[in-house]
Amino acid sequence: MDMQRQNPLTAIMSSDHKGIFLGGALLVILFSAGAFLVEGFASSNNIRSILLLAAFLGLAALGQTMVALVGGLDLSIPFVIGASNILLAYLFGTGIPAVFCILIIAVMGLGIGLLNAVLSYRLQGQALIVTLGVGFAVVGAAQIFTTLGSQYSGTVFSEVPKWFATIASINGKTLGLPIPPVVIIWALISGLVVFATNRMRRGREIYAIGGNRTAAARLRISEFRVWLLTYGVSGLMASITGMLLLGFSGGGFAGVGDPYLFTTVAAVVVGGTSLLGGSGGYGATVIGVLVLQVLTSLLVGLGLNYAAQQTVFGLLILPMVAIYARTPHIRMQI
Amino acid sequence: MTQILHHLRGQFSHLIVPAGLVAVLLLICAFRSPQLFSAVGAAGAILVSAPLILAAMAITPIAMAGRGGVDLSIGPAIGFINVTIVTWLTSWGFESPVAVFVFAIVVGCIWQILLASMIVFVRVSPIIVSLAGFMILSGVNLVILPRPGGLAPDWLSDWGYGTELFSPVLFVLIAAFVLWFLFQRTAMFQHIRLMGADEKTAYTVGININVVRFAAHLSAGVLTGLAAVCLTGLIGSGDPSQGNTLTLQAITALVLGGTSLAGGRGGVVGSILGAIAMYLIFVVLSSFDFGAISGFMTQMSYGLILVLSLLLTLVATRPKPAAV
Amino acid sequence: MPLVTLKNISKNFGETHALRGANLETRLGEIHAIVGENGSGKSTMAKIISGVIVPDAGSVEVLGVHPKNPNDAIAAGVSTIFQEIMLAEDLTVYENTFAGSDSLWTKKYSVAEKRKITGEILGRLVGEPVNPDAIVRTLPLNIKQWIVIARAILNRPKVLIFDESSAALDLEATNRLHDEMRKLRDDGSCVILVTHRIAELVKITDSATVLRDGETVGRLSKEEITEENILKMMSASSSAEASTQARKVISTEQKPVLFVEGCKVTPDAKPFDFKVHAGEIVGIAGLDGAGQTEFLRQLSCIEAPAAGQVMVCDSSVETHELASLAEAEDAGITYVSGDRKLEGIFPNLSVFENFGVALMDRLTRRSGVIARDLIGAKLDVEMERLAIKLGHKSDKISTLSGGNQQKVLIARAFARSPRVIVLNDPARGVDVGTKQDLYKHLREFASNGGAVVYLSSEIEEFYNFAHRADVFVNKTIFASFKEQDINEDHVLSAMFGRTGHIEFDAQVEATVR
Amino acid sequence: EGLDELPPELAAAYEGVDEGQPVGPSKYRDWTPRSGPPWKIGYASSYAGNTWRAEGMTRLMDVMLPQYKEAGLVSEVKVTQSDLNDARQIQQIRQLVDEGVDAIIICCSNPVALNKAVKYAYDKGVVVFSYSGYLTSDFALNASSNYTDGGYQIAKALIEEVGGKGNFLLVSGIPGAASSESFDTGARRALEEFPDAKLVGQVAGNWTDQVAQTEVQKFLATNPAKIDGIIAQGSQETGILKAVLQSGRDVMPISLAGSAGAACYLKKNPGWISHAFQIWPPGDEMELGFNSVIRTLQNQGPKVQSILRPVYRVEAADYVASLPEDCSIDSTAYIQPGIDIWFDNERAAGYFLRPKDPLE
Ligand SMILES: Nc1ncnc2c1ncn2[C@@H]1O[C@H](COP(=O)(O)OP(=O)(O)OP(=O)(O)O)[C@@H](O)[C@H]1O
Ligand SMILES: Nc1ncnc2c1ncn2[C@@H]1O[C@H](COP(=O)(O)OP(=O)(O)OP(=O)(O)O)[C@@H](O)[C@H]1O
Ligand SMILES: [Mg+2]
Ligand SMILES: [Mg+2]
Repeated sequence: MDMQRQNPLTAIMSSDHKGIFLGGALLVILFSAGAFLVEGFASSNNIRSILLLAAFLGLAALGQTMVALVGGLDLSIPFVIGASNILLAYLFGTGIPAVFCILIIAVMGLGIGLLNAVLSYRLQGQALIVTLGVGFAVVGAAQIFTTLGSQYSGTVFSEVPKWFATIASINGKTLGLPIPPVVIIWALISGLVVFATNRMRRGREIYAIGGNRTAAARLRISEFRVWLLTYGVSGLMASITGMLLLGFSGGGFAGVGDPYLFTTVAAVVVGGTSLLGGSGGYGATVIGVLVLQVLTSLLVGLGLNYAAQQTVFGLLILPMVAIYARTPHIRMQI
Repeated sequence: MTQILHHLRGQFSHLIVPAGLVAVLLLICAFRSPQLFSAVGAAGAILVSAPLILAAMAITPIAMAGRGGVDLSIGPAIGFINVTIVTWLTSWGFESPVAVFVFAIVVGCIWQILLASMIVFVRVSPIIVSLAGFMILSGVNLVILPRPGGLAPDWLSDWGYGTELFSPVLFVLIAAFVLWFLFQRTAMFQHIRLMGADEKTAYTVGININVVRFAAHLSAGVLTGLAAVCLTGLIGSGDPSQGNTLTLQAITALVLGGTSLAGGRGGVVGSILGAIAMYLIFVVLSSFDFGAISGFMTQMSYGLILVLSLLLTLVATRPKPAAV
Repeated sequence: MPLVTLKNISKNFGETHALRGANLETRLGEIHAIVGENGSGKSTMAKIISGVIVPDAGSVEVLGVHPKNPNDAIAAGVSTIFQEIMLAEDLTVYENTFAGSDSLWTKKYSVAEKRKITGEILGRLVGEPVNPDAIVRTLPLNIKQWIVIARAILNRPKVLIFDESSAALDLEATNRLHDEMRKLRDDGSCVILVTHRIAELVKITDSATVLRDGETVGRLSKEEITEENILKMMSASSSAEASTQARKVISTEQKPVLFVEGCKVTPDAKPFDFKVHAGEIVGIAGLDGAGQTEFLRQLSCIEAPAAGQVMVCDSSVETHELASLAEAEDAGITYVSGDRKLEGIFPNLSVFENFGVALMDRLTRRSGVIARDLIGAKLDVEMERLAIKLGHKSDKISTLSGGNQQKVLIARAFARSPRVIVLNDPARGVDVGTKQDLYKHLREFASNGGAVVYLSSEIEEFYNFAHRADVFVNKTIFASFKEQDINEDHVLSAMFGRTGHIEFDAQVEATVR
Repeated sequence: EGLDELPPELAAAYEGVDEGQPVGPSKYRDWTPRSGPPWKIGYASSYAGNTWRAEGMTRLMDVMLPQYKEAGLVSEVKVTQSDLNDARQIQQIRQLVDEGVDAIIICCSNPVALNKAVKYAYDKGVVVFSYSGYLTSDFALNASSNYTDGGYQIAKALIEEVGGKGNFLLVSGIPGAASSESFDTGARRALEEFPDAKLVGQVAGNWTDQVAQTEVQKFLATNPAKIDGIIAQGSQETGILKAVLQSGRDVMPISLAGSAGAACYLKKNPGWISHAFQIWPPGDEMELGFNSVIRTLQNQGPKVQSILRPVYRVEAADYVASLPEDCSIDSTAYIQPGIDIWFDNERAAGYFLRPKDPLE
């Protein structure tokens, strides 16, 4: 029963945030290793490209984190990314003002997220497959839409406005700084989300629902609203990612989202958010995203191909999670 | 009597939708694709759907064992056995059926033991272990066989011809069903159910939950091996990435079959029905000609059917009881 | 020859010393109690005997073995009913009853046997037939508790541990449970009992071990087991100043703050009226399934009653209907659940968050940012008042002992400064000292104009506390006693549907005369 | 039999053919379909979603099908798509056979996995023709360019263009697809001939500009070394070019093989590269395959299992001649030699035992 003052190290190791500390430490180690082993690794160009690619993954993984906090997984993310990507390219080609095009797609992404919410709220436990089904339907419909009456088939080319391309291109500059604007946008969104989930009412409600839905209901926390919020954010962020990827590549392609199916989950997990809901957070995911991206860059620099990178990712997840997210022994749960 | 009926309804209510779905799809097939009902058509159906059916069966005991265990690694694990059969095993000169079956099942079991050990001893949650496993194996498979190729032993690649109804594939499936049926009657199976439904209860009533978890994974391992043999027979060669697509398909079949990933509901019969339903969905969709948009149409309809059947599951199974 | 010997046991959870050098000794054919305040280490001790927890230091000998896991203990003949009800909710009653009775690979009983035996044993324990094929999730808490008990006594254990197993049972059921315990004892088993119900202790135990802060402070023989003795030993400070504080007289002329007219708990139940005034404490009693739990939930608008409308009276003039939980909350009605695990705590969140989550709707700044400082201040006040024991406010609530978790939930309800507080057996699993704190707190609350509806499965709780006690029978209020009439005789006979020798007017004027 | 019967100039195109590609005498030298004309043709595609396939589809549906319908040769073309899933493609092939098609065209699949399904089709009297990529089955026919030679020539010309030495990046198509692997095999063969030419990396562009662009961008961003040339499979050079432009590096030579976007850059920057190649112009390849299918159905008797067309090299000026002055780098169109160059009746005649113009 006695409580002694904890020393800072044990305090960190026993706190909820130890994932962030360990992930941060790993990040530093990986980066140092890269700078030491790979020529040009610490060059501003390389750092910029790491940050740029991290921004895309980070934005896509934001929704995945929110959904994981309530114990779900959103498998529609890659498909919404792909659909937004080709539909935006298509809209740019129609002559509608660019800003409207972007708004339309954002609203569509949000709508798909809300649809996911409505469907999976009633089908909890099946959310995984519901979102997968919605994803298939959305990307199929988007491709049919762009294919009909045109020569395109899953890919769409059109003139992407210069200002839009600058946001997400590696040479993009923010207020004269050689940092692509999307990185800054990601940083701002991250800060906002971390603050909101920790300090604001709607954010804490996500954790409450993820922890104990019945108890939350008794406290007038609407589970449905939280579902709408998390899946809605997920759909919106996926569509934003899809649009930014159009700026990055300049041509619409339904498959751009494919790599984000398991990598968003991996980023969430490496960060230390439990997939069962209630613990973790976006701050952790940001670390997870950076770890994955720095590691990718390191592995590419070391000449490892995609296959080997996958394997290393897999091998990395286990010890990371084993260090900071071990399930307590069953004895301790009784 | 009514009590027994009620009991049965409770036990099988999760099968209403998958069974209904299969029935409806069969009916559509009778019009759209009647060849399916010929001996040759059926043989082809069995041949093509066997890997998925077995993969869906394989992940069922793991899902039943609780802790939100969805085996994401099932696809790459099947792929691993497939590529190692055509590269390692044939180069070692083992081509006999016994060697291939033993190899496939042993490798399947070893992989599942590795997963189970991570879950039991390192205490990482199953979904994360299997996600890591997915990534590791999909990379390893590409290292072992960078591109599709290699040849399966002749007797095995002959399976792919698939015109005989009573084919080896059918016997493998029947063997898997029989094994499962026998397994279901053991006390161990009851323990898996109990552990999946409430692990703390299982532990405190004196069941060795670690052994039980290993048993669940081992049964999955055997089925993984059989699925891999059937896949190798189907494509007659090795392919490092074909297995990967089986992961989402198997999970989809599992869920379509009425098993809740949140635990507590479902069984292998549902998974089998789910896998058959998925096969039939593609047969029905392929029977239409959508021309240039064919692939997209298939994708969209498939997604819609998934969502609709899940919504039907909701209607068919009893509404969740009010929380206390 | 002692059956269970614990010597110098220590067990730490992180920096919490749950047990420090505790001892225990029990023999064949006795009912032995472990008593102590919340968090004093009773459950930990029970878990050590059952092999769930291995102590950090000290020696454990149970029936000649040193249990390292539940299996060792069970093999030696130990059965434990844990404080938390261990059930696979999605499986059937018979599967749960026979959980663990088969060996790893071979079955000992056929399904038919299991169902038959389950039907018999539960029929005897519950006192009414239980369908062995029912899914456990659909059953009420008391039946669930009985299933666990049935499982424990199935194999005639030599040592049987009850960790607060009567907490979910009503009076009559508790008596049946006591009969079972005595039978087991007379058959030569040893029953170890953990309970906060002093009356129960005095009634049936043969000896007792008293724990304080993880240390054994004494062993009492049958004659020494008195309420006074136990209380004295349990806590260093004697908090058992039986409060005879004067209570405010309630004027019934006033409009009630909360009332229902023609309320039906279930569609075919007899309608009744219910009201509670400002400053009033109403006790609710009844046997399991008599409808009082549902009524409480309906009163707090978690569910709608089958008939009748819950009405609230604000500022003593306007009355209006309450249609939803939100409206009830807005009208200042707060519900404290009896099922802490299911609808109380957020196990993954800290104590602070568990407390603060209920205040977010009011202690949030216009910007949407939660006012953590204000919440922290409130928590400090409530922790002080309810004597909540914890390390850091940022510790996970799941590391607190059951009783302390319960206190956090009660604190959470008070912090919402409600006008009416509806409590569903809040003292379940709460130690005697804390209970007194709680009563004091509720009394203060009432005398400041709050209204209290308090459901309890222990009649004693109402003595010197409630202004009125309503007794449910058959889904309706069968009798209503004003404070001077509340005693065991009256309430108990009313619970069984007998009018007894006291005159009262059922349902004519169901308030204090 | 087989290769020896081909006219020598056609036989020359088989030089260095992929080892896996079967070039024996065909099983259809004397073969008649189970019925028809008009024939019903199945198209079991493995993938959709890039401009190359779309262009091929357009030629098939909008140009050839009306022609062949008009001529009473074809009643319908049924399309299925398997999303790179072999099991599904096998099911679709079998289903097409069972539904009674007379021939099946397959595009760009795994070379071995479909073999038993092909045998199944053959036994039911259905001919299976793979275009743009081969199948190893003896019962299948293949029609395309010699991609190994294509890879070899394209790589060799590019290396020579930059002086026979330097660092090179290879951008493949879909790993595992037959044509992609054939190309890479040829390209590596060329690289081996230049000891100072170093292959510093290989990425997969999936024959899709956006994928190629992303992959190349990632590669360039993480590889600080100088890249002297990019050896690329066709249908993705526009994406590669965009990646290079975005990276801020000087644009190094990139192999060109048909994409109009990158060709436009050449038009605007004459001298960037001196030549281009055609190995798989999408419409022409489709027409080559379709034409061969009809000839086979007409009992013209293909001599060899694989009809291989030689690689076609064009000088820069000719290559960009058809492009308008105001062309755009964003164009998704293709520059194609046209069927008269690619597979005219005269050339086709050499591959068949009893040749005639199918449309006559
Ligand atoms: N798994 C655990 N992790 C951390 N601390 C624990 C754990 N289990 C118990 N404790 C702590 O050990 C102490 C003793 O707990 P225990 O459950 O034995 O108390 P108890 O006497 O049974 O209390 P109650 O009457 O409330 O049930 C408490 O302070 C509790 O917070
Ligand atoms: N979670 C639940 N799901 C379905 N039915 C329930 C549930 N909880 C309670 N019930 C039903 O409601 C009825 C009353 O249950 P409960 O035991 O809570 O009554 P009670 O009158 O409050 O008894 P107690 O004396 O224990 O408080 C029971 O018949 C039970 O079947
Ligand atoms: Mg306890
Ligand atoms: Mg109750």
